[in-house]
Amino acid sequence: MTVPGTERSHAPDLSRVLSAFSSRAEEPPGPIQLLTPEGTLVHHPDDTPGYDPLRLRAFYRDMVMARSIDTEATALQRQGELGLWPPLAGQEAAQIGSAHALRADDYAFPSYREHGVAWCRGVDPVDVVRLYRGVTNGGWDPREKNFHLYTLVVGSHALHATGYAMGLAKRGSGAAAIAYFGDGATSEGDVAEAFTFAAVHDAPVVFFCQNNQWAISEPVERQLRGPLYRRAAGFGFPGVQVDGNDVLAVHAVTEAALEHARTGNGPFFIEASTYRMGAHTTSDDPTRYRRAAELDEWRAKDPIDRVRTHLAEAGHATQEFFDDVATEGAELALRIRRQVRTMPDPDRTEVFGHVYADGHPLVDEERAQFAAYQASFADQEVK
Amino acid sequence: MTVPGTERSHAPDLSRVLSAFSSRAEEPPGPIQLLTPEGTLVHHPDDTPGYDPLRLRAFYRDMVMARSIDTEATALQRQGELGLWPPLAGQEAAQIGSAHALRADDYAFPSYREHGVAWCRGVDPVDVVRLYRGVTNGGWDPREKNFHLYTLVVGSHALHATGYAMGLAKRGSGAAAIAYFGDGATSEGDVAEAFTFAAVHDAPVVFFCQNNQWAISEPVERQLRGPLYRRAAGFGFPGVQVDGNDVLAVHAVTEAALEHARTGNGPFFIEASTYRMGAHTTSDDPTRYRRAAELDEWRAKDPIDRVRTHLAEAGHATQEFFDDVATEGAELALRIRRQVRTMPDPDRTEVFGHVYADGHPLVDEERAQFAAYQASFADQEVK
Amino acid sequence: MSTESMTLARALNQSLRKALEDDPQVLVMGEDVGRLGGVFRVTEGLQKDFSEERVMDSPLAESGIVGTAIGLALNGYRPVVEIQFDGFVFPAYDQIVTQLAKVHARSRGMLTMPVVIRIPYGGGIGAVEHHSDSPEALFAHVAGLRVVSPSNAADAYWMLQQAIRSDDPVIFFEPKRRYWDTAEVDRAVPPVDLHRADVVRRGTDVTLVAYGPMVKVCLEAAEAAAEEGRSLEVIDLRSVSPVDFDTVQASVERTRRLVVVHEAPVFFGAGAEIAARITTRCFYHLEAPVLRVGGYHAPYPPARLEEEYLPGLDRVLDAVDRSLGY
Amino acid sequence: MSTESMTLARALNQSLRKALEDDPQVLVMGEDVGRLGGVFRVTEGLQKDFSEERVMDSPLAESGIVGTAIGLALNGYRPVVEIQFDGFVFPAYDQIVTQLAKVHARSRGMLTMPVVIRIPYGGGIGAVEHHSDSPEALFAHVAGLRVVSPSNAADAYWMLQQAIRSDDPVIFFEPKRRYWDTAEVDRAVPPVDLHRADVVRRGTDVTLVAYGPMVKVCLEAAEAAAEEGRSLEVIDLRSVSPVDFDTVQASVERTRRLVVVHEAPVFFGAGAEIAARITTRCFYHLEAPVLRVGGYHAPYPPARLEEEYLPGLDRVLDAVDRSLGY
Ligand SMILES: Cc1ncc(C[n+]2csc(CCOP(=O)(O)OP(=O)(O)O)c2C)c(N)n1
Ligand SMILES: Cc1ncc(C[n+]2csc(CCOP(=O)(O)OP(=O)(O)O)c2C)c(N)n1
Ligand SMILES: [Mg+2]
Ligand SMILES: [Mg+2]
Repeated sequence: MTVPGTERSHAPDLSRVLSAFSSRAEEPPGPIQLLTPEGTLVHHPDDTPGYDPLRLRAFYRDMVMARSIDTEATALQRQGELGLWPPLAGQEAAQIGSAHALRADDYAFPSYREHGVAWCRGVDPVDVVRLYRGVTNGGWDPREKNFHLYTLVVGSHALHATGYAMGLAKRGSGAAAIAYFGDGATSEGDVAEAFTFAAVHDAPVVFFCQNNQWAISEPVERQLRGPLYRRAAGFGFPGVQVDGNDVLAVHAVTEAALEHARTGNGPFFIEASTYRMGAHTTSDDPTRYRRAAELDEWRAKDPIDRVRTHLAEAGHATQEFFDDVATEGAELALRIRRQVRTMPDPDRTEVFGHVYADGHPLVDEERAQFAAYQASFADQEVK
Repeated sequence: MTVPGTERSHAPDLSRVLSAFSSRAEEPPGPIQLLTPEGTLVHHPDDTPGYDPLRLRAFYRDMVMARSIDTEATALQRQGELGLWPPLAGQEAAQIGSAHALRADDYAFPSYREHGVAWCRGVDPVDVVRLYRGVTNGGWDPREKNFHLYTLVVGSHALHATGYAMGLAKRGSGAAAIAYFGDGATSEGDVAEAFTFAAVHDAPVVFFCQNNQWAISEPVERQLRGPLYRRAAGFGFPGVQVDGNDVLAVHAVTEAALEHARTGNGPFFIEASTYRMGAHTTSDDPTRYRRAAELDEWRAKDPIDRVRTHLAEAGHATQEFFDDVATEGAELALRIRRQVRTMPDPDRTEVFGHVYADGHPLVDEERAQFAAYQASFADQEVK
Repeated sequence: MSTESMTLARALNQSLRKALEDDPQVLVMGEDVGRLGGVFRVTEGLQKDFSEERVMDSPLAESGIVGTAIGLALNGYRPVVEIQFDGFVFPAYDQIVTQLAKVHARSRGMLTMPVVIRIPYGGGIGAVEHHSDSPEALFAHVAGLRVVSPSNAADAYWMLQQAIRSDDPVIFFEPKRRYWDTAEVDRAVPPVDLHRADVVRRGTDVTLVAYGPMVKVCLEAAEAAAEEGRSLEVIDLRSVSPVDFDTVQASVERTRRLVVVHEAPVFFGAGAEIAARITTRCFYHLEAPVLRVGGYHAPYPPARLEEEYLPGLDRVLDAVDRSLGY
Repeated sequence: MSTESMTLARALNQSLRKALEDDPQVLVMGEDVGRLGGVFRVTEGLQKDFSEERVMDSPLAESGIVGTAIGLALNGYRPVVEIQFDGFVFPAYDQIVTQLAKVHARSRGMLTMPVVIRIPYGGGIGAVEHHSDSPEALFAHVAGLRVVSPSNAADAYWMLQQAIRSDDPVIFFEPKRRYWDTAEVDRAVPPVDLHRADVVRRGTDVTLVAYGPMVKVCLEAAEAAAEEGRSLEVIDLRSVSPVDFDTVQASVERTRRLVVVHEAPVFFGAGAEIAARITTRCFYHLEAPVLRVGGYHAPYPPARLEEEYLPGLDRVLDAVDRSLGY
């Protein structure tokens, strides 16, 4: 498993990327892009050799792994092994690119679809799948991974990230927090309040919005008017729009944003334009509300394909490499499948297990009653 | 009592004011101003004769009335006749200027300090004072005045105004709603959600923020970063900053904003820069948190003085007029005082009076128990 | 012929359709209620037939949804709001508790708030966190609100009609795991009062009181008990605020024993209020304390544990045994 | 000499000061808690002595305040949050109920949430709307939260210490109309458990249970009853979640009569839970149903009516009479 994020990239110079943002006119020509859908590099022509091939291959590998996890989990749900699965397909560049920009001491707050980020933070996909199997509401140790539990109440963790970042600044840690949320989430008051708290406290937090064009059945036009990235300026901090299917651009922008935050400049907002290629969750049927043509359009911008093309055409990777990654993905899928199928149900008393940290008479009483009640059946069975 | 708002002003041409907004560069020189603190007209030199003297005198009269209500209510609170009073002193231009821009069929949603707007909407000040005496939580018929009840939970009525405006648009009424709130309120998630709903629905609503520099003891820097009026752009609709102590500018800007909304262009945000000259409420002691020098600075920008100077210097009003207005203000104060002092307490059963519109067995039961309980004392007294 | 067999979800759909037809002021609003027809398809087809003006996909902001519904109600509309799941009503809690519930009282009756807030609630469908809660007690404590929950398709149809016609705000809890249960709905039968309890099974030994999803469980328990020669009376409360205590009292005066069943946690739940009040009303009749069967004082557990957590037939019968043991 | 006479508000101030001194992770945050010292001056002087980093004036956004407190707690801090008035906690309700209360359970104990939310609550000070509510039941129903309320300065001092030291979230309700009441505070006496009830007056005829502002009313009622030869026992519950039922039960087993008193509306209030559970525990002891005295099912009325609305000595004694009438 690749756990990157601790070394710095050999990407285009940060300051140059940042100045590219700040010199942008009111109406920018479009999202920041470094790699076109066709797999050719754009911008920063003097930045050759561009990204280190090692890093490029790491991006590619992790994107393939993320898709592999996603495909497998979707299949497991269809087979009744999971209660639900929210697929990330299409958002691999946004997640892998941004997660690679994180350092080990940065802390990430995911929403519920950040399986790719989880992977990069070293969370075992089986633990993510465990959650959607209904075995636990958590799944991993957030402190160990510096990756918080998934948050299902849309937008509420933007405030947790902000508070966490306020704490980072208080203790002068030099680290940053990042909050992942969707386009729909930007309508929730909590996200706006997070912007306010972050701005007023100069909190080192990056708000990373994956604008995947849809909030379940509602297109982004039902959530807001005007370019989303401009929201940040209204709260007094910078915001940029990046091609969310371009892992290079996402990575560069996120690295710059994190550096901005870590060095005491306060929050930063990133709108990564991307697309949810699958259903909202396995319970959803997107054919009810969106056109097939739209999906086709975005398929042409697949985030994995363009890296592969670039790697191949630039001679940064061999067929063997691609084969190895494919095999690794298949093996991972197999392991997930095996482990999920044999995953035991939680112990019944887990219900009472962690309601409080300190002792609690009511929980104790109910636990005892529950045990006695269960025991009464055991008696009956014995009889 | 003056109940304006039904005729159109003879103010500088709306379109010219609007274009003044839209041509403003990213960093405007400062808030929009038409009348300086010294009482001289600025901008639009070709707009002579500027505002109709009749209208100017109406502004002046209503501002004096508002201050008179405020001074009297503050005194009544000190004498124990009221439980509380939130003074408006200093914000007369923001309130009277904006309220004069409203038509009778526009609907206003005040927060808790809009006594000047209430006055312009034809609400008897005694009814406003009644609320702060603790006689009622309402005080007037909102539908009759198209002026909603005061809302004390900061920011929540921004959503009511937006919903109301959505309804106006639905029935094609051609009217607009206006929501009044403070600088502090802009931190509440509800206000951000109101911006989102208004923008997405193109709702004819004007958000009128009186930035009086303080939210109780917190200066505006504790609430936000950067110019407040820019918040609107982040939500996809126009926002401007106006000198909130300049009744002419406030009026012109509000009229333009309302027209913008009424004609199907969606919401508009106005930041009126003004100052709360008194305490937050009569329970507050501002000397604990703000410098006297700041107050002095703003005293020099008194919204009433500058209109008076202008009226006098332009020959638009005689001493007799000023004397009449002063007398009218004093008479109004006297009437308020008299009516408040003789104001009866509400009937005890009022507690149960209007919990539900339709019948309700629990309320009926408790009302009956209450009556029986009260009667038992009567019995005892008889014995 | 007005009687038709339909699922509870479809009964709600038909009821909304009828309301939209009958009264042009009725609006439907919420997340994904438009083209998608809601995640449970309760609003299916309504936007197509009644326009985007009347069936509105709202931005993803619950406080905004309820707050704008209040504004629309002030402007003469009768909004029917959908909250997507029980656990997502809390961002709107402030608007509901401090605003919606109080407008009528604050205005001394001058303003009414004919707003219905539909909330699919409860567990039993194997859902993820925040998708299985039963927060009705948190609304019943708040004066100014009405809180109801149908248990079957016929009540769903009629109670929603009545809720929409009420001039008070109604929190309308829909038992999501019963959405697909079918019953006969007679659309011509004049409704009984929204807040009346219904004795859905006569019995003599113990009274069971439930509402929403637990009515079915209690009926099954009564059936099972009958086989052992025990006669349980089952009352479908239908309304959690106000509560029809008269109907419960009349039953308990006969059976002398009462068990209250709900999915929500027992502690500070509806069972407490019913126990307290019925004990006062029937003090000399009760042979046993009012017993309560409900959720534990714990967050709703992950799906693989919900069967242990949720009150089922066995736990109800266990309480009946305990009641009869006094 | 550690005993000092002080007001309840000052006891809280001293307790916060002590906590800030003892533990560098303790933070104080809320609206106007800095230079102003809070609208009730409970945080007076703290920012000056402990810096703006540790005593923070928050933006006017309650969800934001609690949400960032959660984030700070995740980062190792122990935030003590002030909500300015009872009626303004609702914008934060979602963060409290769906997030704060559940972090420990969701993380299977890996994360703790040592957050205290201080809320001045209750009426009796002639305030305007939303400034006199008693919403404790709305928190007690929620698993994962602890809910307490001191009635006097000594408890205020110690209970706040304990709440801050707890690794669980504590909703700390401060009886605002008792802020200016004075009592002896012994800062050296080791505290009794945060969740233990306290028998504050011994008696034999009827037990009165109250907490927060109503304890004083009950003590006065007991005094008045004593003059008529009636002996009332008064229990200061101190904790609304969990409830120390053992102490109440022991008392009721002796007196055989119980009256519960609180300001919050009776319907679905704390009295319901206490009545239900004590009736079960003391079924064969009770000579009368547990009676409840509290607020009506109505929004808190305007100030000029609050005396009629609030439970006072007479209404408590009336309930005592009714209890003894059984
Ligand atoms: C507060 C809240 N309201 C509603 C929901 C139900 N819900 C889950 S995901 C979702 C759409 C989210 O859209 P977006 O923020 O764009 O994220 P995406 O799913 O597209 O990644 C909704 C409405 C929720 N989880 N939380
Ligand atoms: C939701 C909510 N939180 C807190 C309060 C307490 N409070 C009343 S006014 C106020 C400050 C408001 O400041 P601002 O919005 O600037 O309006 P201003 O009073 O300056 O006119 C606060 C914190 C409240 N009324 N509502
Ligand atoms: Mg989305
Ligand atoms: Mg202000």
